[in-house]
This record gives sequence, C-alpha cells and structure tokens, in this order.
Amino acid sequence: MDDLAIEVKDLSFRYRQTTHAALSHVSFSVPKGSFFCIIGGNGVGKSTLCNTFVGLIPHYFLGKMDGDVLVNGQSIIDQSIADLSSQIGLVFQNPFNQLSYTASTVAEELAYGLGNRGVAREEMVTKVEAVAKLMRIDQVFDQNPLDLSGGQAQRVAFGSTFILEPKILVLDECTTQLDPMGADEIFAIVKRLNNEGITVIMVDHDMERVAEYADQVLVLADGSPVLQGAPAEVFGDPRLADFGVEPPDYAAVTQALAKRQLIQDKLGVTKDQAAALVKEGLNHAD
Amino acid sequence: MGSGEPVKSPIEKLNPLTKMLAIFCLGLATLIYPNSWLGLGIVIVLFGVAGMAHILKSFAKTIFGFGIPISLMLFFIQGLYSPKNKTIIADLGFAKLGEEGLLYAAKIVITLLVFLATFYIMNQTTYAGKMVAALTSSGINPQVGYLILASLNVVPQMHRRLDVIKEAQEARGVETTGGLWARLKAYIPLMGPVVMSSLTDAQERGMTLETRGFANTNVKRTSYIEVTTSKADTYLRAGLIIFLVAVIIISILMRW
Amino acid sequence: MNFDKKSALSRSVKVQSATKSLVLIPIAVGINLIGGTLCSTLKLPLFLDMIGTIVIAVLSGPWVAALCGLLTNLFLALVANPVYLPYALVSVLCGLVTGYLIKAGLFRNKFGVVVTWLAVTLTNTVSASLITIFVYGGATGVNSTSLVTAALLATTKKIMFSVFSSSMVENLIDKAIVFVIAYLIIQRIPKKFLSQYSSSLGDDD
Amino acid sequence: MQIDLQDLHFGYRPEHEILHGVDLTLAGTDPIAIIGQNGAGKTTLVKQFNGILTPTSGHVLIDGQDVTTQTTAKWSSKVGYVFQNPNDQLFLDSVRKEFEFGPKRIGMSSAEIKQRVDQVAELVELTDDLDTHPFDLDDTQKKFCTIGAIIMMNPDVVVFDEPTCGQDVHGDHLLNHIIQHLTAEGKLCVTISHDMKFVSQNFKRVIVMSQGAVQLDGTPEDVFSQTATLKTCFITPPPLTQLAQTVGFTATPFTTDAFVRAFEEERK
Repeated sequence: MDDLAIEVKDLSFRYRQTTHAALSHVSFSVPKGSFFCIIGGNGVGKSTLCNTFVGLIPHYFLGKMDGDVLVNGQSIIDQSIADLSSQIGLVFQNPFNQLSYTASTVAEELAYGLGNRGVAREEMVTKVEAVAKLMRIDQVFDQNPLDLSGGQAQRVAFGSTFILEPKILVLDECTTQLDPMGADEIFAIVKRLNNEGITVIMVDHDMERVAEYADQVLVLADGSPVLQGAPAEVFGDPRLADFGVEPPDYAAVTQALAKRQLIQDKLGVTKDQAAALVKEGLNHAD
Repeated sequence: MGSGEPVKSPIEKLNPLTKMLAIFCLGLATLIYPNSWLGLGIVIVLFGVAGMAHILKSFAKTIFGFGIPISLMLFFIQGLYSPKNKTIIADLGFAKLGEEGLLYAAKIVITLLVFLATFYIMNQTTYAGKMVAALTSSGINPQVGYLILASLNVVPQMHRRLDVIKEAQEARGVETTGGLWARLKAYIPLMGPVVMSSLTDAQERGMTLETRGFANTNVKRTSYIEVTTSKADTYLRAGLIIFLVAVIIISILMRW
Repeated sequence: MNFDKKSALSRSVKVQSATKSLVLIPIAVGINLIGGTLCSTLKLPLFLDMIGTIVIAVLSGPWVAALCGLLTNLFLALVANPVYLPYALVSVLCGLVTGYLIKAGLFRNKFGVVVTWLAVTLTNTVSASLITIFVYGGATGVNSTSLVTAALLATTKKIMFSVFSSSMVENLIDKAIVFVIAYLIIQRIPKKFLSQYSSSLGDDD
Repeated sequence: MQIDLQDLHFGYRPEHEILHGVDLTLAGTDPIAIIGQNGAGKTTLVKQFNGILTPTSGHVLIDGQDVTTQTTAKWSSKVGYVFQNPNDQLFLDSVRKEFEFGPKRIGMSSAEIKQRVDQVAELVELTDDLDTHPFDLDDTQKKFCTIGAIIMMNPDVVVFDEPTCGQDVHGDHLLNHIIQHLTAEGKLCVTISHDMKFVSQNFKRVIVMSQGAVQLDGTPEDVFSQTATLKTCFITPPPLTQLAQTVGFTATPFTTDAFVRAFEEERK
C-alpha cells in the first residue's frame, strides 16, 4: 500500500442536475514515482477524474459521489482541498483562470499559496526566486501576470503549483494553449521533476508525447477505464480505435512496416524506438 | 539612476494604515471645525505633501478640476437659493445672494477638498496590494482582501476581453457604429459573451483559489509584500490623533 | 464510519461553496463597470452600470448584491474619482432592493421586472439625491445632471425638488434599459452553470 | 475570391511594429495553413483579412476592393472568421439561435436560413443539439457550434484560428471533413494551427510565419523539408517527417502509407 500515490476505489460521480454519470465504477492505482497518462476522447471524464484527485470533487463541485480515492493512503473525503494541496497539485488548461487575481506581480502570484499557509516572508522570497528560475519566468518577475502571454502565464500557473511542493502533480491538458516548442520546454521540466521522484499524472491528446513520457497509460471511455498498461501494450491493442484513440504515428508506421515484413515485428511507440527499428530494417535489407 | 530600486518618496514608504488614519483625522477635523479656515490650511499643507510625494502636478489638476466647478455650482445653488439665507449681500435681480448660503457652500467645498486631497494622495502613493497586506496583517478577513484586489485586477482583464469580443462579433456581422438604435442593438451581443464567459471562468478561478489553500481557516496569512511600521509612522499617528482631539476641544470652546 | 464520512462530506460541501460564490463577486463588479465602459465604446448616452449587481442578486441574494454595489463604487473611487465614494450607499441600497424583490419572486415574469425597475429607480433617485444635497450641497460639479438641477432651481427655486427631478428622469430611462438587458442575459445563463449554485434555483439530488 | 496583401505593415502602437511588410496572395480553393510560434504574428495577420485590424501601411484588397472601404460587419458575408475561443462569440441560449444570428445580420432570407440551419448542423454534427444551450455543450462541440455559426453566413473565405486546439481524434476528423466539404463548395479555408500532423495531412499550401514576416510558403512537402529554416522559426515537423529525417530518408512523408513507400524507395 505504501508505494501507491493514488488509489481509486470503485469511484462514480454524477454532477448535480445531470442524468449521465461522468464517472462510473472506476478503479485503478498509480504507483509512487510513476509517469501516469490518462487518455480518451473528449467528454469521457478525464477532467472529472483529475478534479477528484485534488479533492475538488467532492468538496467543490456539487454532485453525487460514490466510492473513494486515496491520496498517499488517505481518503480525499476526510481532507480539505487546502490540506490535499500540500500533497497533490493540479495544473489545467486555461492559464488566466489559474491566477489568483490578487497579485500585481509574478512574484506575488507565485507566493500566494504560501501566504495562505502562513509561510514566513524570508522563506517565501527564497522559494519564489527558486521557482521563478526553474520555470524561467525570472525576467518577468515584476510584471503583472495578467499582462503576460498565454505561454508565460501558464508557466506562472505551473510555478504557483510547484511552489507548494506537492509530491504528486496532475496535469490536465495543461499545454493545449502553448505552441509545440513551449510545451516541449514545460515537459522537459516535468520529466526532470519526475526523475527526482515526483509522481506525474497527465491528461493529453498528443499521443506521441504520451508515448514519449508515460510508463503507464489508462484509456477511459464513457466514464470507465477500458484499457491499462505500458504504452507499448496499450498502443498495440487493436481495440484502441473503438475507444476514440489513435496510437502515435510511430506505432502505426512500425506496425505497417512489420506487417509487410520490412522490419522486425516489434512496436516502436516513440521516435527513438521507431528510428532504431527502421534503421535496422534498412540495414537488414542491404 | 537606472539600476536598483526606484527612489521612493517618504510618503510612499509610510504604512498604508497611517495614511488611512490621516484621511479620517484630517477629514473629520475639517468637518467639526466651525468655519472653513482650518480646512483651507490643511489643503495648503497637503499641496506640500503632494510635492514631497512627487505628484504635485496631477494633484493640483485633480483639486482644481474638482474644486472650481463644484464651487461655482454650490455658490450658485446655495448662495442664491439656500433657505438659510438671511443676510443679503447682493441683489442680482432674478435672485438674491445670501451670506449664510455662501458660507455653507464654502464649508462643504473645503470639507470635500480635504477628503478628496487626502484620499488622492493615499491612492497615488499606495500600492493596492500593500494596503490589503497591511489590512490583512491588522486582522481583517482575507476574503475581504481578496474581494478588493480581485475587483481591481479583474476589470482591466475584462476590458481586454471586451475588445476581443467586439472583434469577434463584428466578424459575425454585428455593426458597432451607425445610428443610435444600431449601437444599442449591439449591446447584448457584446455584453452577453462577457457575462457568460466570466461566469463560467469564475468556477475555474474558484478551483484555483481552493487548490492554493484559500479556504485555510486555522492559519494567520502572510504576504510577499513587506509592510513595516516605522518610527515616522508611530509619530505621525500620534500627531494625527492629538490634532483631532485638539480640534474637537477647540471647536466645542468656539461654539460655546 | 460510513455515517461519519457522509456528514463530514456535507459539511465540507457547504464550506467550499462559499469560495465558489465569492469569486462571482469581483466578476459582478467587473460586469457593472464593463457595462458602463461599453456604453462609452458604443457612444450610448447611458450608464447601464448595474447589470452585474442584478445578475448576482439572482445568483447569490440581496446582501451579496449589496456588497457588489459597494465594491463597484469603491473601485470607481480608487481608479476614477473619489467623488463616487459616498454614492456607494446608493449602490448598496439598490442591490438590497433588487435582491429582496428578486427573492420575493418578482423576476419570474415581465410584470415583476417592471415593479423591480420602478422600485430601484425610486430608491436610486431618493438616495442619490439625498447624498447630492447633504454631502455635496446640491451638485457634484459641472455635468449635465448638475446643469439640469441648476436650470430647474432657477425656475422653481426649490433645491430638493430640483435635485430630485433631474435625477429621476435620467434614472427612469437608464434603469429601464438596464433591467431589460439584465433580464435577457439572466434568461440565457446556462443550466450547467446554475446547477453548481444555490439550491433555490433547482431541486437537489 | 482573392485576397491580396501588398507590403502590409501593422503595429498596435507605431513604435512597436508586429507585421513587417507582408506580401501574399490568397486565391483559389486549395486550403491554406498558417503556422508559426506563438507571437509570430499569425492572428494579427489573419485579422487583416476582414478589416478587424487595418494596416498601418500597405494594402489589403478583397477581390480588388480595399478592405478599409467598408466595415468588418459588412465584410462578414464574404470573409468568415472563427475565433480561437468560442466563448468570445457565443451568447444566445440555443445552437439554433446562434446559427441564425449572423445570417440575419447580413440580411439572408429566412427561407435560406432555415434550409442552411439543417445542412450546417449536419455538417458540424450538432443536429441533435440545435435546441441545446451552447454553454451546456462540451468544449469541442462549442467550438463546432462557433464554426457552424460562421459557415451559416455562407462566406467565400473561412478563417479558422487554431481550431485543432484541444480536439480529440474525432474532432480532428470532423474538422478535416468540414474543410473538405467547404473546399468542394468552392470556398477557401485558411487555418492557423499548431498541430503539424493536421496541417501536413489536410492542406495544400503552408505558410510559415516568424517575427512578423512570411518565412516559407509552399506545399507541405516543400515547407517541411526545409529543416534549417524551420528550426529558426521554432517549428518541429510532423512526427513521421521527423522520423524520416532522423533515419535519413530523402522523401518527406506525412502519412503511414507515404512512409512505407519511402522506406521501400530507400531500400532499393
């Protein structure tokens, strides 16, 4: 039990005044230190699930919840969202909705969560500077976060979450508003944190990215988990298309090449894996 | 110049609570004092304070911009038509100019000017975040602080949003120029998206506050903004209170 | 065990909803102010600066609407002109009147909207005029309302009456349009959003 | 239908120019994609196409007529613009009303509106949601509602600002279908996108913007083979192109089939 960051136990949720359950009978667990990806079409309950991890369900959104979610072994029902925030942090899509609206500078914005915890000012200053450097927003330190571009504002949102030092990070389509380069930079930082032991739970539509980073993938369809496993297993599953998910191009291409016996029959889900298989196939032919 | 912190005026360095106390004490003193001379004196002194705060030009513009037209209006309204008028100074034909009304008008104008001037100086020299930090550390509810700061921050952002919405609706055939009726008809297509999207955004903003511990109840909040109470603050606060008490005593004696 | 969890849950839901409603207040303040800005953008000779107050009165009740009015004037005083500060009382009263009339169910049909409109116009006129007279001695400076006041005063020679009538005419038209717009907007607030707020707007599970 | 940009310069403030002399001709029906890093000037550029923004110098001509001669609202019947954020355009309480709103503004007959509502609803897959409140739709459907509302006005050119943002597989397919449908009807689709996979597979012409100027303009094959220039514009080619470049193929494939063909070609 000790090695689980999150344990979802027969979780169901229906938003108030809706007839359709957003989540129904979801059970799975996320090991500590893993990079866990949740994928599926739009409206299958991915965001609802993310909101449960941080306690926004059941403590913020109205609706009917059954089952339970344990974060580091403790039920979210017994803890407030504020208590949970020291263990788990959420970053979502729209950067300007992730600002506190109480800060006139990036520095104040980063410090906001610490202030709510009553952290002493000296400690705050040190942490703010460190996070600003990590997120590379130290050049805009004194600017109003509301005047920043979407990309920079999203970095501030990330920083404001990291600064609370959560051991688990939930990323709900958090780079949708960024350009591909900007997103890559963010993920490089996320990967670094993951290597340092932070558990990452990510929802994303970019399957190449999911394959690149994930060590576990969960496919959600209509509020329930339908597939789970390592990227190579999940993306090789023939049922994937039925669940509204397309495998990464690399997987599709290595599959097609293998089918024609041009390369060895293995699935390459990342660019490096696929490149190795293709190179080997070419050499083999010589 | 150039590098380092910008030079701050002594007024800017004061604790915001001291400045709030100044508005209260000086304004109340002017109101209580039986005639306009004390207020006039305070306004003159405040010009000096504005000079110290390097805002003299805009200060003068605000004071005269408000003071002159309101004086004209009030001398007209009260001087000619106040029911208190007994001593007639001049007869203008269509109405009579009365001394009591003029004095009453002068008192109102000067009291308003003292409030306006102190408020203006505080507002121009105090960063809103610092004011709220000072208020929070002196014990007001953090929710109140949030409401003040969020109201100040949300408005410019909604302005920007409105500009985008205007473009977006023009691209759908909404005319924002032309006759009065056409412009009035454009109001809902422009205002509708502002209201709807702001309301839906509010839900996500609430999520952010929650996940950053806004609802924490058992902790004394701290702030990144440093608020100090210097010796100058202490002396000034004592001075202001003594001044107010003195004015109250003198006023009672004068009326007696 | 199970029972304990349930009661803990219902308690926390209540506490957290406070934040959900709280974040609406600055937005309602923003809507009030943007409503005014839009008038100048479209060059409309109106104020229309009460839409947010009415919307939040529907969502969160009279006292929150009053608070929204107070904050709107505080904002104007801080950013535009301190002259607006005393009129915060007017905004507070209008928020309360709107809120209580809506609470009494008057906003459900067009007739009720008309009643609310007249009540708010009256509240606004009376309280604003009293402030103009007792705080500002009759006028807040040279603007159209003050000039109308002066003209009326020259013909009728009654301060109280002059201030009242100049404010009344302006208010009747402005508030009529505000209520029509707010009514139209409120009709269009989506169910998905409303379902996360006060139970009076829909039955609970 | 033809849009000509002639030496177009633009800046919100005179001292801060965003577009530095763009010359472009958009014509025909082949869908055009505009790509580039955030802040490259893509949105600023397409906002010139219907006079939302007007050049500080240079000209924009729509079928030879200068864009400044009439208001954006008037141009809306010729150039449709789907904004990035659906929340900026939607405000009515049903999808049907949103669909009817624009056409009414430009004076389309009610018979035509009625007929188009059904066609367009089917195209954007909202037939069953015509009476739903747009804000009760999910984010993807909301986007298609905005797209439908613009298509309803039957413009000759449709500009999409990042329609792929946040779309799932089904959304991408539907978008592709809509663009093909409009192209078949003789319309010109111009799309800003960050999704290189989507761009390479659905567009015949790709324009690369960087620092307020057009850096590359050509077929996807031309554009995505210029690795050096792309790098300076901070653009990474679509996944399969990257793979082909990594293993040293001469071809620039975008699809699985193309890659397999390229592989067989290389093996010879």
